[in-house]
Amino acid sequence: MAEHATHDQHAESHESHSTRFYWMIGAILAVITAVEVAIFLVKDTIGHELFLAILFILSIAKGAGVVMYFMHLRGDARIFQLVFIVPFLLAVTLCLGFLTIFSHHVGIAG
Amino acid sequence: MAIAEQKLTSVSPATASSGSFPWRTWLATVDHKKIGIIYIVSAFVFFLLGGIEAMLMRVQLGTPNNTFLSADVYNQLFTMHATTMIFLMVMPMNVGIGNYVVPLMIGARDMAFPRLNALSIWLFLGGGLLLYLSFLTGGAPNGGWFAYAPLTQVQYSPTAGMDYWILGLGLTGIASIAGALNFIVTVLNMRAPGMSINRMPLFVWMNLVVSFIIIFAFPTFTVGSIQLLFDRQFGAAFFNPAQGGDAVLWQHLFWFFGHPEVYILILPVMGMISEILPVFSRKPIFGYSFVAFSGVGIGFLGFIVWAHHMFGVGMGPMANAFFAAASMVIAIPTGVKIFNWIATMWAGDVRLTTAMLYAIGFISMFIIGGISGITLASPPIDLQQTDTYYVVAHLHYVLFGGSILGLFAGAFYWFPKMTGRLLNERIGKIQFWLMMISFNITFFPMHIVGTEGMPRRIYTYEAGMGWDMWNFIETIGTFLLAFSVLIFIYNVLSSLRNGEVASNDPWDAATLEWTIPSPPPSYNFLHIPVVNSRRPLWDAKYPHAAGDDHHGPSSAPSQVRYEYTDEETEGAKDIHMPSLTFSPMIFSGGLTVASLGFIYINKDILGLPTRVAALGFILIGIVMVSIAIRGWILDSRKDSPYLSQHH
Amino acid sequence: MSATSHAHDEAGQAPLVGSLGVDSRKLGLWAFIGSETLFFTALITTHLIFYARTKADLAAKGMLEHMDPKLYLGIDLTTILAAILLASSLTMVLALAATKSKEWPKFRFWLLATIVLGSAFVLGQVYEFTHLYHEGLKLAPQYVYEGETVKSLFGVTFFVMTGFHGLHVTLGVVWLIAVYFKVRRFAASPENPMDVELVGLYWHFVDLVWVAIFTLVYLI
Amino acid sequence: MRKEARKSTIPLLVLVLSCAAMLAGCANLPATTLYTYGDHATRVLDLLTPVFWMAVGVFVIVQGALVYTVIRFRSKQASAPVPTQIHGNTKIEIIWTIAPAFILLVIAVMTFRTQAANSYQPPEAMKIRAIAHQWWFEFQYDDGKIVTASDLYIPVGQSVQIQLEAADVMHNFWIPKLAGKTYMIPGKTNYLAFKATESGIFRAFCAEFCGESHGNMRFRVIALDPAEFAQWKTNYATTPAATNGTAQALGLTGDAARGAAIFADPKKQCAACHIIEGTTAKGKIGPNLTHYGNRLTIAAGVLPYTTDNLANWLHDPASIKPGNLMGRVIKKGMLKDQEVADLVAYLDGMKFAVNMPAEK
Repeated sequence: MAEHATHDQHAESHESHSTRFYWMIGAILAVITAVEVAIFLVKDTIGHELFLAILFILSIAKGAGVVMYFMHLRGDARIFQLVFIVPFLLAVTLCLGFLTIFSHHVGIAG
Repeated sequence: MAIAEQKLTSVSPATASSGSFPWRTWLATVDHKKIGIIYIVSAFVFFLLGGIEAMLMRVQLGTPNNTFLSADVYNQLFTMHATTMIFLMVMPMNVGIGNYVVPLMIGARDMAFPRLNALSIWLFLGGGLLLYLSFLTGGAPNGGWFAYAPLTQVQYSPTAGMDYWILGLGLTGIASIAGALNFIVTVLNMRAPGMSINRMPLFVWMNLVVSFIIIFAFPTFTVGSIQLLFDRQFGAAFFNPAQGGDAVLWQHLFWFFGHPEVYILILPVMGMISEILPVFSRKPIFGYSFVAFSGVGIGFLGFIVWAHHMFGVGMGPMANAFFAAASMVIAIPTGVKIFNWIATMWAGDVRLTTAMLYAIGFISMFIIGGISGITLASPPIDLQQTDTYYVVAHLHYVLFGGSILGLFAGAFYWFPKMTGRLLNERIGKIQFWLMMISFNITFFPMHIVGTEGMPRRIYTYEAGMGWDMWNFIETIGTFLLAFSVLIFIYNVLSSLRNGEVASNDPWDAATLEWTIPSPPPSYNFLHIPVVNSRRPLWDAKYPHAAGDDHHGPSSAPSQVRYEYTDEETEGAKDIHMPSLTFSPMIFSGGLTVASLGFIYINKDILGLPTRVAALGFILIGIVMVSIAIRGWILDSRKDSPYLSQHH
Repeated sequence: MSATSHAHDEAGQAPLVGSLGVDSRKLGLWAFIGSETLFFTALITTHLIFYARTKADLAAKGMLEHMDPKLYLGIDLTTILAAILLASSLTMVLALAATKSKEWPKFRFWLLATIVLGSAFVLGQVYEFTHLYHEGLKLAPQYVYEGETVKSLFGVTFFVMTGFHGLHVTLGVVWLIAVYFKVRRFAASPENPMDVELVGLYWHFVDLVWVAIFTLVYLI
Repeated sequence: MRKEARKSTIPLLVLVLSCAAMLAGCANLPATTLYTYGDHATRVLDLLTPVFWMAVGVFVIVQGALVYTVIRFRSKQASAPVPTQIHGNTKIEIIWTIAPAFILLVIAVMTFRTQAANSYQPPEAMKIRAIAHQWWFEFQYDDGKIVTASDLYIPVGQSVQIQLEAADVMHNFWIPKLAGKTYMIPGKTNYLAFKATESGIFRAFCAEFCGESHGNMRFRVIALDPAEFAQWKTNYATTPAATNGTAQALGLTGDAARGAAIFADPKKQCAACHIIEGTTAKGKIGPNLTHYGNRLTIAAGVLPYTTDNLANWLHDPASIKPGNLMGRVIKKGMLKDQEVADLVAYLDGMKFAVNMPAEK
């Protein structure tokens, strides 16, 4: 049991943040959203590629903020990270795989 | 030992016949063992139904231009045969045995979420009943278990069959996901002290891997079938090319689930084999971590090979090459497993019990199925062999020769633990040989007729193609196969009554489930064992033979006991187990009734009355679900240590 | 939904902490969230595939400029919805922080705020759906934009995807309400922080899905 | 001892029997994939052959090891001592991980070479459009100038590129002796290129489950010498002359001229679904019946072409091909025996001579 107990403490004790910290994260996420909308409004002037690049980076940052701080995945037990990150990678595989397969091509069976 | 027998007389269904059958303790049970047995028995009933469907099909195909079955009935039968065998037989049979055995193997008193476990079994049964209800209400699903679009669109499949299929599998799908979540949490979080991840029995390992595969693979199928349901019920046209949909998208969504599903069917059985071979070779498994990690590897690779079922759809040579290469790579971990199994028997003291024979039969047949799979991974060869009887042969060597022979091995191995009596070995061996021979008579010729150009899923064929003799032989084989199943049923029924009484550990086994009485008491372990090695029971029995086990950080023997004093067993009544509840059953009943209503909500059969009735069914279902949720909350309060006191 | 009982438990012990040193329900919920990730990915991917096709079709006909179905989705309402959901994530995490420090009035305030924001999101989506329906975007393989009919699955994929998200939000609100009442009734229960944490995890996940939909469906 | 000997003969027996079975499978049957007359299928067979022998090798080694292990280490007595507890051997694990990888690498390289050759679409190939319907195949040459069904005529020695489409559900185009399968998918166009190397008549199927009469969806491929093929095309493009001969069907003598009138009669509905060039029949639902007398089969490969079979088909299409569209219109008894005979005479009369090669 002893071996487990030490494990336990490490796993259960994710840092408790102060409410100020959460307000800060919330503010950052709000700013990101505002920037997203802002670049959406000027997307014609900055070019499509740049727009997409910025948008993806911002959304990933926003999603990461929610997962890491609101869902406390950062600093939480490793198993939770594993159980979330593995399907997330599979989801990325699914999305990119499907989009690649369904992009334009000639139908020839190999 | 005395206690074990005493338990037997009080629990065994064979001797409990003196009263009426205790329905309540079964229908409201949250005990993983009872739930496991309900799974096993219902899966076996579905096995018989699926077998009858197979025999009808084989009679039809026994001779050319046969008119025994109509084309439509044949199509319904092959759809339901595959759906039954995959979703209602092999999967739930795996889950059932896992449900019974996994908590015992890890030294737990139940699954992590007993009520959720009960919900799973009743949802599975609800889904199965819904699927079979379709035979009575105007036609079973007839679009194949793969349900390729646009044949399953409502204009090409106007009966309600495919709606039954979608919703029936939807219910079993929820059951599977709930069950898999339960297994994941149980295996990760309910292990006895000292049973670290690398000491878990391989059967537990494979159940863990499979549970992850289930929760990651089922969602795409759920999405696909929801979209198909929207197509059929609300004219959405996801998969209807005539209106801008895409028929190939269904295939991708389906096979992104469908290929991992193949591993969902086979990996738990590989886990069983990995338990049985060492016990009857009286050796540890050879290369434990290689066997475990090859299972993990197969699980991962299973997610990037889905399109090898679709080489012919014209994805282009590059995509085909990628999926071909990935598929071939899977052969490597599969091979690793086979070699390790053979090495486990090497230099062992191989005892050919019936369970062991089945395990060896599994390896032997799985080798054939694995090798025939290699040609299917090569796109050019696949384009000649796919959709022919060659594939039918391949998949049956993997699913019958693999999964089902392995399940028989598991049945003979764990039957004494579950019932307290051993199955008859002599009858078992006769049955084994009959099954092996008739299996090969049935399915081996399919390789040949497939190579000779016989397409799959045809309800009849013309004479003179050179297929007649083989098909006739296959049909005879099917009857022999059915006979061997009958022998098994006889064996089970007679052994339940008169079989040799099983001790705690009839096989001289190694894992924790054999330390407790057969069948185990409701709380399983009087004292939760402390585990110090991979084979806690073996090491307790053979301390001198455990010396070269380098896998325990501590040299202290595991604390497992299999005899208790009377006072200790008296103390068992203080062990708190969750109480009986009907809520899961009512919940799943509600969902089943609502699904039945949903099938007919947009169907133009008999006009308005049907729709009103359908709406009524949905409302009744919702009411039932609400009642169940309320009951569920109250039940969970009763079992909560705090809430039960501060009510 | 999952059963709260645990066969290992004996009264007085920290509930549900097992061999991995984590709470069983939390582990189960994370695994469920993993599963749901793939569920929404499949829905979003379907939408992206068909939208790309619609765009290609329209571009080939030279109609992309004035018939792009994206023109239905003004981003003003969506931005408000995204902000609402984001704010509800913040109030949720504040509610959880309040349970940990046992500040029950604060907790009640923030949880109620979450419930209100969640309900506002659902209502906003109902408004959006009816609005789009009247504009000509329906659950049908075609849409009518300014009197012209276009064959496209945009409406179908959009409504099914956002509809299932909305369903998840709705269930989340129900769960939040249930937790609110449970905590109010059994204020001293040691299970409360975990009950709140669980519904919080689910709630943040639903927000996370909206982060993805907001970018991939509305903005791009 | 004797018991053991018997046990060990069982696998041997199985091996011998399966070899015998394999040999039996090697006969040149109508649809076998092991006798090929097209470059596409031949390349597949050339790939399959070495892969098959490798598979046999692996099978013999692994199955042999299994059987040998079981026999050699069978428990000889009930109280045998506990065997040495071996937990594994990393070196061996690495060997048996890498050894199969090499075999697979060889198979993969061969696979990709064949794949590259088989997916190549020669630009000079003759283009034929194939459209699958529930449950028959339509073939179009020269941008739809020539339309036929159920019989695919191709020239020998010249690459043909089939443009594969489907009108309703998914189908799968398969000529075992000429080329591997390719799906025919509604809303998507696939291409398959192959070359027949010998003249002959070849069996072909729809290989994807496509509904009730999937089992009845077949066709024939007729590979003709190029000159013969050119002649066939010219003849086919010629509008059939009005026929006025007679034909025997089910004991009755039919009159072609009367048959033509019945076919054109709107009340009989033939012309609503079928096209016959040079007549008023312009229906587009069913197969094009121009030069019907040249067909090799009736109802997409279900019955061999004879006047009696044709008469049976016209009497009751639903009983011969369940679910088919014509059966929903033409019910048993709707056409009188004499009308059927007349139709047979009319349809059978529209034919021209083709120097048919042997069935292969």
